[in-house]
Amino acid sequence: MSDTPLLDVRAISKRFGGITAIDDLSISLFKGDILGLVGPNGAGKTAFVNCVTGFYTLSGGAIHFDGRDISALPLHQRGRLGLARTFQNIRLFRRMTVAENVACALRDHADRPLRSLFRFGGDAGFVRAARDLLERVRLADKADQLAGSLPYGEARRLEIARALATRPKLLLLDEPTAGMNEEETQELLADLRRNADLIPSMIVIEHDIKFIRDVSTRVVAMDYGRKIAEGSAAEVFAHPQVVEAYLGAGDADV
Amino acid sequence: MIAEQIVNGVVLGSMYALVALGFTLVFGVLDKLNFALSELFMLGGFVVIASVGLGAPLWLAGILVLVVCGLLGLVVEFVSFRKFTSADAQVTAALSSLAVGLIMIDLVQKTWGGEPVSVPVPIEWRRANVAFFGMQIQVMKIVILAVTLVLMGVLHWLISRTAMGRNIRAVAESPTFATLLGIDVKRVNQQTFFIASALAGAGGLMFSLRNGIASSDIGFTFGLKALAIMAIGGMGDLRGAVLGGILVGVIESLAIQFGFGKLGEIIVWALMILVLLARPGGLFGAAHTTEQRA
Amino acid sequence: MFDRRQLLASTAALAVAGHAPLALAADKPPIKVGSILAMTGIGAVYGILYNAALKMAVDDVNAAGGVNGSKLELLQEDDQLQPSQSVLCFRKLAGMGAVVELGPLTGTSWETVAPIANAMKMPALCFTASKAGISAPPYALRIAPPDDTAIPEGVAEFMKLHPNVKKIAIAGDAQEASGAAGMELFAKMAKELGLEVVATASYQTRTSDFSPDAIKIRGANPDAIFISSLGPTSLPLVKELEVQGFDKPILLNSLVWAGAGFIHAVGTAGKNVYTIGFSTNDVDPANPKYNDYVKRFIERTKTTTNLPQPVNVCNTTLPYDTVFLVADIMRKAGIDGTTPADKARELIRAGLDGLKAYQGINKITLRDTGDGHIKCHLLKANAQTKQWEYALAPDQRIKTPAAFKARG
Amino acid sequence: MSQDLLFLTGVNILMAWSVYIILLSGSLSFANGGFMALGAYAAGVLTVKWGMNFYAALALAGIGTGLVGALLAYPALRTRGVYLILVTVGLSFIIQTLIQNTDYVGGVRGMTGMMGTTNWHVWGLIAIVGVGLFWLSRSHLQRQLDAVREDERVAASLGIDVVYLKVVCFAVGAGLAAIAGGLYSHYMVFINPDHFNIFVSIYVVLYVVLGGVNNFIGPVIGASVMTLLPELVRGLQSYRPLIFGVVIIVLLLVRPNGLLSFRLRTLGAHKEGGA
Repeated sequence: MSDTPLLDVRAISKRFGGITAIDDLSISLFKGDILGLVGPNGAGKTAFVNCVTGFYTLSGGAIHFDGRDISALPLHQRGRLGLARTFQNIRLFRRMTVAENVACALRDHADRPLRSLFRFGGDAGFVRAARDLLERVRLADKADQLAGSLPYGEARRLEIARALATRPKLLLLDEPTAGMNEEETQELLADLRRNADLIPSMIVIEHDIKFIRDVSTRVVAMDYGRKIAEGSAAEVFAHPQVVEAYLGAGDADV
Repeated sequence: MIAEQIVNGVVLGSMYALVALGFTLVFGVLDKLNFALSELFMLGGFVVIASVGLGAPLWLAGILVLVVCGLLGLVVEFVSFRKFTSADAQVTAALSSLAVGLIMIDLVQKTWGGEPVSVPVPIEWRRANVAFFGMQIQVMKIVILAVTLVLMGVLHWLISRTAMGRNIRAVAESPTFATLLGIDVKRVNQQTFFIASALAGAGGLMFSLRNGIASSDIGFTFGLKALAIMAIGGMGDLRGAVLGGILVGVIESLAIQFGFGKLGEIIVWALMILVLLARPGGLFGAAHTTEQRA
Repeated sequence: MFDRRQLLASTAALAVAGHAPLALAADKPPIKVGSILAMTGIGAVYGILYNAALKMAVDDVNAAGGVNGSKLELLQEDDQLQPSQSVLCFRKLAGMGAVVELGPLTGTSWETVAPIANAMKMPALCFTASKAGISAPPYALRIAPPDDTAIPEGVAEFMKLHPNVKKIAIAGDAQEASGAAGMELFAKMAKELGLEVVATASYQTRTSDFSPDAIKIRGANPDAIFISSLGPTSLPLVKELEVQGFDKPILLNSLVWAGAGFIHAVGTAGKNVYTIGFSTNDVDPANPKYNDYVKRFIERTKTTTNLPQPVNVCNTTLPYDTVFLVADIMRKAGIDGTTPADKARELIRAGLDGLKAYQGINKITLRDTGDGHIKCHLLKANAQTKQWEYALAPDQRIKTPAAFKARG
Repeated sequence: MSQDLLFLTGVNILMAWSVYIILLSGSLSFANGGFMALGAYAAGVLTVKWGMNFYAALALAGIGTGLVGALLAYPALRTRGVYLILVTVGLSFIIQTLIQNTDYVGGVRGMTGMMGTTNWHVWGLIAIVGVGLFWLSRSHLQRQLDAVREDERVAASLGIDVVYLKVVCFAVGAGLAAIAGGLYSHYMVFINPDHFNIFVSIYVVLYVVLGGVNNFIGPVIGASVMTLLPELVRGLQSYRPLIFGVVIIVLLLVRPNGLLSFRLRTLGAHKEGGA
């Protein structure tokens, strides 16, 4: 069944002028995988997410998703194919309400936005779906607040709910626990577990090694835009190059 | 004839460049368009008329243009930009500065009437010609080019060599970062507005000295062209503003020589659109693609 | 209660008019006359100038007893030279009960308003626009002579003064209706006179740099230049030609002469400059009425406007004449302040319909097209006095009227 | 209020909405004066020269200009922010100059003979467009447009076809501006390219910014206030331009988000999804 990977990243590279952000990186991920992506700051982890989701165009290589070459697809088509993400620095639609943030991401009429003008039955379906998702991330009571007014932890949960509203096949979380204390991190972990039915596969970028150990089925370590280790969490964190990369970067998280 | 047109284009271009430099300085620092610069350009000529009318010699009038326009630039900064700091306020600030420009036009028209006014520069100065490889070139054009080059040199020195210039560059790079470095962003904004407005005024000064008249309606379209030139050269890029100005000046002059004068405004705007489509960051600017902001 | 300012104004007017009929019936309501001029913005100089003439005419009419016992009341609206505003003002004045409307200033505005005047059955008289072929009788008439008679008459005198001109250059504001139309007329004249057009330069109202045009023209080495553009737009070109050492005669179309800006700012570049027009500040021995007007108008503008002095009277005689013309028609038709506006408008239209000529300060002949004709002459700029003067002595001027079809 | 003032106010409201519709997808257009000119001329040519029915001509002018708008939008929308503003300013100039050099429609001389618009047409259209915009404001589409305006890259990553929405908005806005232009030309009888100079485009944007960009009532308020204001202060004679400028500056300072700055929510608090 699962001999074709859900995501197959084939020797991609990304350069900005003279700077190489990603260099000949190959990663594959199967349905059901939860991949932890670790590495020091500037290792190219976020660049990788940007390449996969279409925020960056590739300088080389190819990305296949769900059996299709998506290397040249624009952002929104990748979104429709089932890729969804969150951002390292949370990017909500701050002047829209919490409910609207989720509702705008809901699929509608096979993605023909103008059709929604001709729906005369009202918004009940959207309201129900949005409410359901907000309940899942414990934000239902804030549905009518402006998203910009949410505190950090709730904003993060809303961003995840918004990503889930697109019914993704693969969810990419870019440092979901950044800036959170231990308790909030645990809550987030619980949220993700509780909603596992909506998250078939996931890639998580994290500095919090404990978090990575807890969620991932597999871990990839990156440095200087390259993959330096891959395997189980235990294997990767014991890998000498990984240890060196972290120590070399002086990262306190290790 | 064609060589003469090219020389003229360079001189015209240098005046475009002065205003475009003003726009690009403000844009570099604030990411906003200061439409009032168009009218400060227009005011340049009238400040000369007013100061000579009050008995000032021409050299003093020239300095007064820089000072008065610079100070008015501070007023514009206070009225139209101080309060509108966020990125969303781009249009609000631009329209507000446009309204300040409308008021300037109206005040000039109230004072001098709507028609062109003679600028008191001796006709012998304006008429002096030199022959040069068969071309006939006015000394005034050479002077304008020289003064413009000096002003650009001073600007370059200010930006690249002085503490003020370092601060301006830092704020242009990132206001947040500049604040962290302890730079007084408000002060830098004021300095930028003063310099930009003085440059626009200087452009108007040159323009009125060369034409021998100042008119209240010349600023708007000239200023818009300078904006297009800024985009052609690359927004926030000083070198681009100068080269873009000269490029447009030469193209416009040659277009008239070859009988395309009827196209008028189309030339510069079509050029700008083509450049932006081919190179969204302008001819000389860094390629601002959407990716870096992703 | 008697308004003190009104009293002063009428006393002054009485003193000027020189006789004091006491039939000023304060009990009859005034007749409302509308005017649309640009009083703010770029056209304000013209608006203020013509408004002064209109007011002087209304004061004079009222001082002489008004019209059938009613005073004239001038309702003034500012259109800022914008055609849509002109229409707005036009209908607004109609709504305020004006029985006739004077203005607007430009051909573009006049062309916009003229059809509406007919649709609304509202007599309208324009006294400035120069573009040919845009009046719309019977309601919309133009008192001013348009370029299709003025330019041939002016060019004829120009050629008399400069018979050696063989090659000409034509320049003009090609993006403005009157300027473009004038350029075409100049080209037509050149063809008729067998002149060779060696260069054509089209610029725009807001052209930044006239050097390229001047270089091009100089390079073609013409014997003279004909320039057609609105008001002072040609000024930078004329100045640039001087700077480049071009020393040949320059003929401008009639639009330039009316404005204060050109003659006051032209400076030494004016020594080769001619334009086309029908009145100057010169004393005309044959026309004492004209001399009286010039003297009074210049005095009046000194105190009531901030126009640069000396004011050139130019065609301000036209708005003045227009008011008297309308007053005459109303007098004959028996209109006074009590006549319903609709009826008064119809009567004025009927009066205009029968009008073939009017002798005011100027002799105005009406043409089939609904345009006026006044014999135009070549004028020369005098940079020292900042006034336009006739280029040819009275006996040298060409008297034969241009080929046009008068009414009737 | 006079007929004409009512008419001009109405046309300005339609024009303000044409900018507002484009702004819904986050693009600011300074080309709407140009689109207005295209519509005014197209409708004029259709009725005067081709003898077409007024309504058909209006519709055709609107659709045609909408298509032109869509064609222009694809390249124009490659740029954004200030660059897009300048590109649309350029389009305005280019359209005006092209008309000036097109002899078929009279060039700089202008074109005349268009008749038939009444205030009923204008205000009827305002009613129709207003209902449409109200309907839109409660729709899923509005929500997606809001998302695009907030952060178009993120919106795209959620599967929203940003380019498509932007082009559609640009086309619809251009089409509405064209219909407003058609109404204008058939009311004014005579038009020339100068009726549609760059200031028209700039003032229309000003109406929207002053009125408020976040709801469809704002542009109505902005257009009405700015059209009526010069009339209200007519008594102040030559101080009108000064007052106009000062009012703009003060309004922007006091209400930087417009006179009506509220945003209509697409999911109301009163609905079951609320609490």
